[in-house]
Amino acid sequence: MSFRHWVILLPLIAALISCSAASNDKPGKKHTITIAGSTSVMPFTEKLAEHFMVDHKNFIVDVQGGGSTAGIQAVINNTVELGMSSRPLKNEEKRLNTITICYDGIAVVVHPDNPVGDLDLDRIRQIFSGRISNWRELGWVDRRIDAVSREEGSGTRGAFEDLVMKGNEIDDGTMVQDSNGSVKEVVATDPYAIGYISMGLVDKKVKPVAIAHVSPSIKTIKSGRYKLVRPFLYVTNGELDTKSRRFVDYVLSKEGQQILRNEGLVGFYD
Amino acid sequence: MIDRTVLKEHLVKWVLVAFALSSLLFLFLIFIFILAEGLPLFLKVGLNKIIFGMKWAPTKGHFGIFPMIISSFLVTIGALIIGAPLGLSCAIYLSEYAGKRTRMLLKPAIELLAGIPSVVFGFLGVIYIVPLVRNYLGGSGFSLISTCLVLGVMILPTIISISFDALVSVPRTYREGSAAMGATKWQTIYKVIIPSAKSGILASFILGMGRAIGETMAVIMIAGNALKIPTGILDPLRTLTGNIALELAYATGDHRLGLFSTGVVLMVIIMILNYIANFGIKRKIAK
Amino acid sequence: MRINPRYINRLVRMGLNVQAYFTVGILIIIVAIIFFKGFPHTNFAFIFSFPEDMGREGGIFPSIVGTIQLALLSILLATPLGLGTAIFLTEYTKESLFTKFIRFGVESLAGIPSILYGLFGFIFFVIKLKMGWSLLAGVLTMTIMILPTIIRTSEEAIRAVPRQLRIVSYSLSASKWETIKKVVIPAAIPGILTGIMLSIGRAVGETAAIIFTMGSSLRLPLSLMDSGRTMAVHFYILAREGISMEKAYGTAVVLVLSILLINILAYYIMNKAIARYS
Amino acid sequence: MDRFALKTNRLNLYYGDFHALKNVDFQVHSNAITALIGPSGCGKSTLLRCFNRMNDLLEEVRIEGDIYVHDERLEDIDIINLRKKVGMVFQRPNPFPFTVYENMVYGLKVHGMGHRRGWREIVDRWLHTPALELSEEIKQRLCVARLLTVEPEIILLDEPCSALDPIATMRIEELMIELKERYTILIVTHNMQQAARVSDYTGFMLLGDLVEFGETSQIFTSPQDERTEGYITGRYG
Amino acid sequence: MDTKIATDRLRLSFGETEVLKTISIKVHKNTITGFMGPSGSGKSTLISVINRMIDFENNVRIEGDATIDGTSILDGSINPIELRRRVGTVFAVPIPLPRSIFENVAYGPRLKGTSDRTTLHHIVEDSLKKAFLWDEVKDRLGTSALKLSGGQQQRLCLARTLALKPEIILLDEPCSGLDPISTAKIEDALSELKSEYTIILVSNNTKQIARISDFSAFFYLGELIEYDTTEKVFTAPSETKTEDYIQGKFG
Repeated sequence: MSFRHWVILLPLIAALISCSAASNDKPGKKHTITIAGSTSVMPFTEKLAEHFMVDHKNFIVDVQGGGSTAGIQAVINNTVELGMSSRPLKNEEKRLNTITICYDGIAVVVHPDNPVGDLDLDRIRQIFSGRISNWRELGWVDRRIDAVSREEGSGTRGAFEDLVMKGNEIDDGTMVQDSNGSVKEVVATDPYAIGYISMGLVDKKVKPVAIAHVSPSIKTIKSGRYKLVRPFLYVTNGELDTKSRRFVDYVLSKEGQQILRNEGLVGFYD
Repeated sequence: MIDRTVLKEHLVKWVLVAFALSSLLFLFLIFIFILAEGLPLFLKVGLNKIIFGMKWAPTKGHFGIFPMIISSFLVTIGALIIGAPLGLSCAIYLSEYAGKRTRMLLKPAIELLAGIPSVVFGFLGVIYIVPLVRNYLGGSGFSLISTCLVLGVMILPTIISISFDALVSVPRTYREGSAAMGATKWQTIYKVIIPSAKSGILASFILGMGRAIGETMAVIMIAGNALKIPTGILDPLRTLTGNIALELAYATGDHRLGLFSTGVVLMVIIMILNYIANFGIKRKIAK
Repeated sequence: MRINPRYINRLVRMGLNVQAYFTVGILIIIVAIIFFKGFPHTNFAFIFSFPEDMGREGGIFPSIVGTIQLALLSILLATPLGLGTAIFLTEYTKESLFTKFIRFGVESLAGIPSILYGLFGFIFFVIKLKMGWSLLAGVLTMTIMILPTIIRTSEEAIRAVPRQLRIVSYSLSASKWETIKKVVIPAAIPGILTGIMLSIGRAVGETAAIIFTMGSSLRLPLSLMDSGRTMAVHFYILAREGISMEKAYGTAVVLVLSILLINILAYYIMNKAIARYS
Repeated sequence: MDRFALKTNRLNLYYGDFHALKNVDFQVHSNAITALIGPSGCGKSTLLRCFNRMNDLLEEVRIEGDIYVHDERLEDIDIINLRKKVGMVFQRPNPFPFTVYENMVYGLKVHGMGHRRGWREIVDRWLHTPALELSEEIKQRLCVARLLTVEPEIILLDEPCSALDPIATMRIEELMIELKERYTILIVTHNMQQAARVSDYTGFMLLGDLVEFGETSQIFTSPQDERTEGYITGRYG
Repeated sequence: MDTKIATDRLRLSFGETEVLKTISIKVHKNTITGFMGPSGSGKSTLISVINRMIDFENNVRIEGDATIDGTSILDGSINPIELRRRVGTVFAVPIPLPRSIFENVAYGPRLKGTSDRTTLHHIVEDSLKKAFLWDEVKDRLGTSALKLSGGQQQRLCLARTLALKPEIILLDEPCSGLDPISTAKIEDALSELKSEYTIILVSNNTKQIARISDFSAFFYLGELIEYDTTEKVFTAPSETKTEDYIQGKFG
């Protein structure tokens, strides 16, 4: 094709694409709900959305990550209908409405081969602040502890700092990963690692540690004995519109809560 | 008739000028927007406290990225130590020793290495290199040495192809002249060809450094991303790029500005490297 | 004592041989690992079905579509810009301060790491121009990213067209643009296509810049304003979060295979071109 | 000394499928200038490059037949000694991109003759200018001089004046005549007047054949072959 | 005899080096004029002024004037593209465009806007015949021009130039790489063509100039040493330089 043809064709193609794009923006009677925010909440919302869309064929639920703060910002700017947050709102965000969809435990996890199965909060705090740096001090082999934390700004890290660190700083030598999944992957591959992740993600690849003899489970959270718990929130700007309400209602329904429960989260019907 | 041709020629020329200017415009936009986001924090916190600050806790008002600057340079130099000799040897082999057929096979194979996405390198690094380091050298495996190994391989294609170009562009007459005086092949390479291609080879090293310092995804998968300056090759570390990629998603307010400040520092480093590679060294070749 | 240069020569030759094959060995190992681990999980259904359970089950169809959309649209935008710039630099100016500036721009763009493109795309397209995470923001960012590749390869291809061909065309009373259109560009087409192929490869393999501009939504992008997830991003998320190693390897096979194909095609075109003019 | 410094016997050379030299029997007399002339592409440079095995640098070259250097078979001579003995100057002057000094001592270094007494005195301080800044003629002279440092016996010149203007050409020609006292010289030239001016013996080649070989005066005044005559009278070329 | 091309005290330098030193020459209509001289004498540069191909060189300074039919061709108002339609050029090395034989010859007419297939075919046939090439290629006009032999390629280049229907043909050492038979064919073609065209033949083969040109000019280091009828120049040159050159004493 000659150069001239290209020059003529390109704008045409671009125009065509944008036309089809424009027409796709109002697809028949389909309703699009856009949700963005915490990567901790995202996988569960995606799961919920998948199920929701099976029963509600005329709905499209678009789930994005981005982090709690970005989600809240997006709600304030009205670019999304729902924000997801794994941390409580800050003061300047308080004018937004929140809906607690469930509670999530934070599990401290180690490699399945690690014999250490029980730590108290103080020990965990000392590990992450660098004051305990060898497994020998915890009654295992003489090997450095590979602590894994989340990155600055993450909701999970925020909750962990509030609930565990209590004003102590996480040591600079601690490894940092940017999602629950990647923390889990590191702990699952490194026998000497310790990290904290959303309880819903715990599976056979990692071993949750009991905290002061209390293992993390839905039961112990419900009974209030397991203390590392945070709410998962949906955030809206003002009242919900009807289409989003349909989705939120589904999430809060028995069916939706059962899905969350299957994922290891603590809902309202347990 | 003639006027129309002349007019058309002018029109074409100005359209092309506009196209050519677009690159400058894009560069300008990138500069402006990264600077606009990154500079305010420098003014607010102070250049020293950012560049030489040891503590990075942006939600608590600490924006020091000195450990990351050091870490970025460490991985880059490490990658160069691994990639440069290997890459240069390959380039010499390809340009001087390999037969036509071998070259036809090896050259594209090496260029394919450049095409493999960096996430694939990162992934394979996590699956194979990290456990290897953990089991045989110690530490968590997420470390300076693992990162350097993976980056060293990743910069190979850059080093090989640019050095190769520099080597083959040494005029044939030099080779003939040297051979005609009874020099062996290696003497010719060592005494004539490499000195003649010196600046191109250096440029390849510097561009390889640029690639290593700019690599992101593979690095955050392997480096461990700890905030301290590593004290040994087995310690985890966080690079400038890693800092941005790890935290951008969650950052707001000053935290986000802090990441853009990291971007500004990275951009300045890259610009200096590029400047050396393109304008300091290539000009010498032209001479 | 002087060692016979001939022995040194032989020794060096052997050493270089080993290193060259070692390097190629790395490539072969990488490709082999991906293929051995991934092929069992790659099949027709995997390519043409939608992912379920965040990618733990099902296929990668939306990612494939997203990748193709991203690559094609950015090529469509970058090619005229890049080719035009290359033509301007080679045919319309002598080396001057102005061309130095443009070349500086191109070289600098080429050297900027992708994460900075990500930062820029995020702040400019996503935030300032309010595009949100969208195919459009991804495409525009990618266009700027691949522009230098297209400019440089086109420029090289155009420069490689023998000067005499132009002289002949001028001597037959062709104007500049006629010469470029009828002689220079047809002769340089293989080189230009190679550049396009390499750019497609880059767009397909890019992660850092895409994740912050195009987002990572798993659904099929139907409009320019939709977010999407390219194969590379999907692979990154699957592998990094340990969602499913099987699916990750499967995605890697499709990803690496398509890049291999693109590169081989580029190389094939290039060789055809060389054969044609030598 | 033997009469022929270089000799070929039924020499055939192929570049891939292309038959570049066809059954060439050729002799170069010692301490004389022998010229090879012929239109471009006739194989004269190829023949020249056989004598110091420069064709080895090319791929897909096949050589049949025998070549002798001072009655010694070419295959029996170590390639490095051969090239030391048979020096070559190229069409375009090709000094290395170093200083004149470094160019001059290159051959000495390569052959491990760096300790030879006196070479330091050969090269003086003015030699520290980059060789590429010299004029074309001086560059070509430098290439000749560089060659002489390794003391060759035979010098091959491949169109040494084609890049030079008439005055520089004249000076290089004078240099050649001076050199033939001590060296055997074989020169390839497309300029038959040059061959007529400087050489003692001339060979005329066409399409890979050595058409005619003899004393220069005889070739130019009474050529035996009508193809030679056609070329010399400028009917083509 | 009418003057077709004339230069008046033409001086030309590339940067610091003066390549043409005050050249004044009148080339007559419908003749073959041979330009000879050793390399670096400026003969090729002079013809690149006549077809304005000199425009593509850098750092050129020109003084004096050059005219065709009495009109200056160095004037800013002259369109070099138009000029090159009147002045065709054949270069030393045959450079066919990488396309078919037919398209090579049709390239110029197409640029002029001729697109009718029959007209084009007539022009192509006519031009190839004039270049003595038609019989060899008439059955394979569609094959690539690069497949032709060197001599055929050079005649194709001549035909391509003729297809422009020029008034002047400049040939820059057109036979330097050719075998005797091809050379003879080109020389025959030129002798036929001179009734319709004004031809300038640049060559360092003095014998060729002696054979076919009507006028001969001898250039040396940028100067026009001698210019007269070929017979006069070759039998009774007025300058010793010319005589030395013709006899092969230098160059």
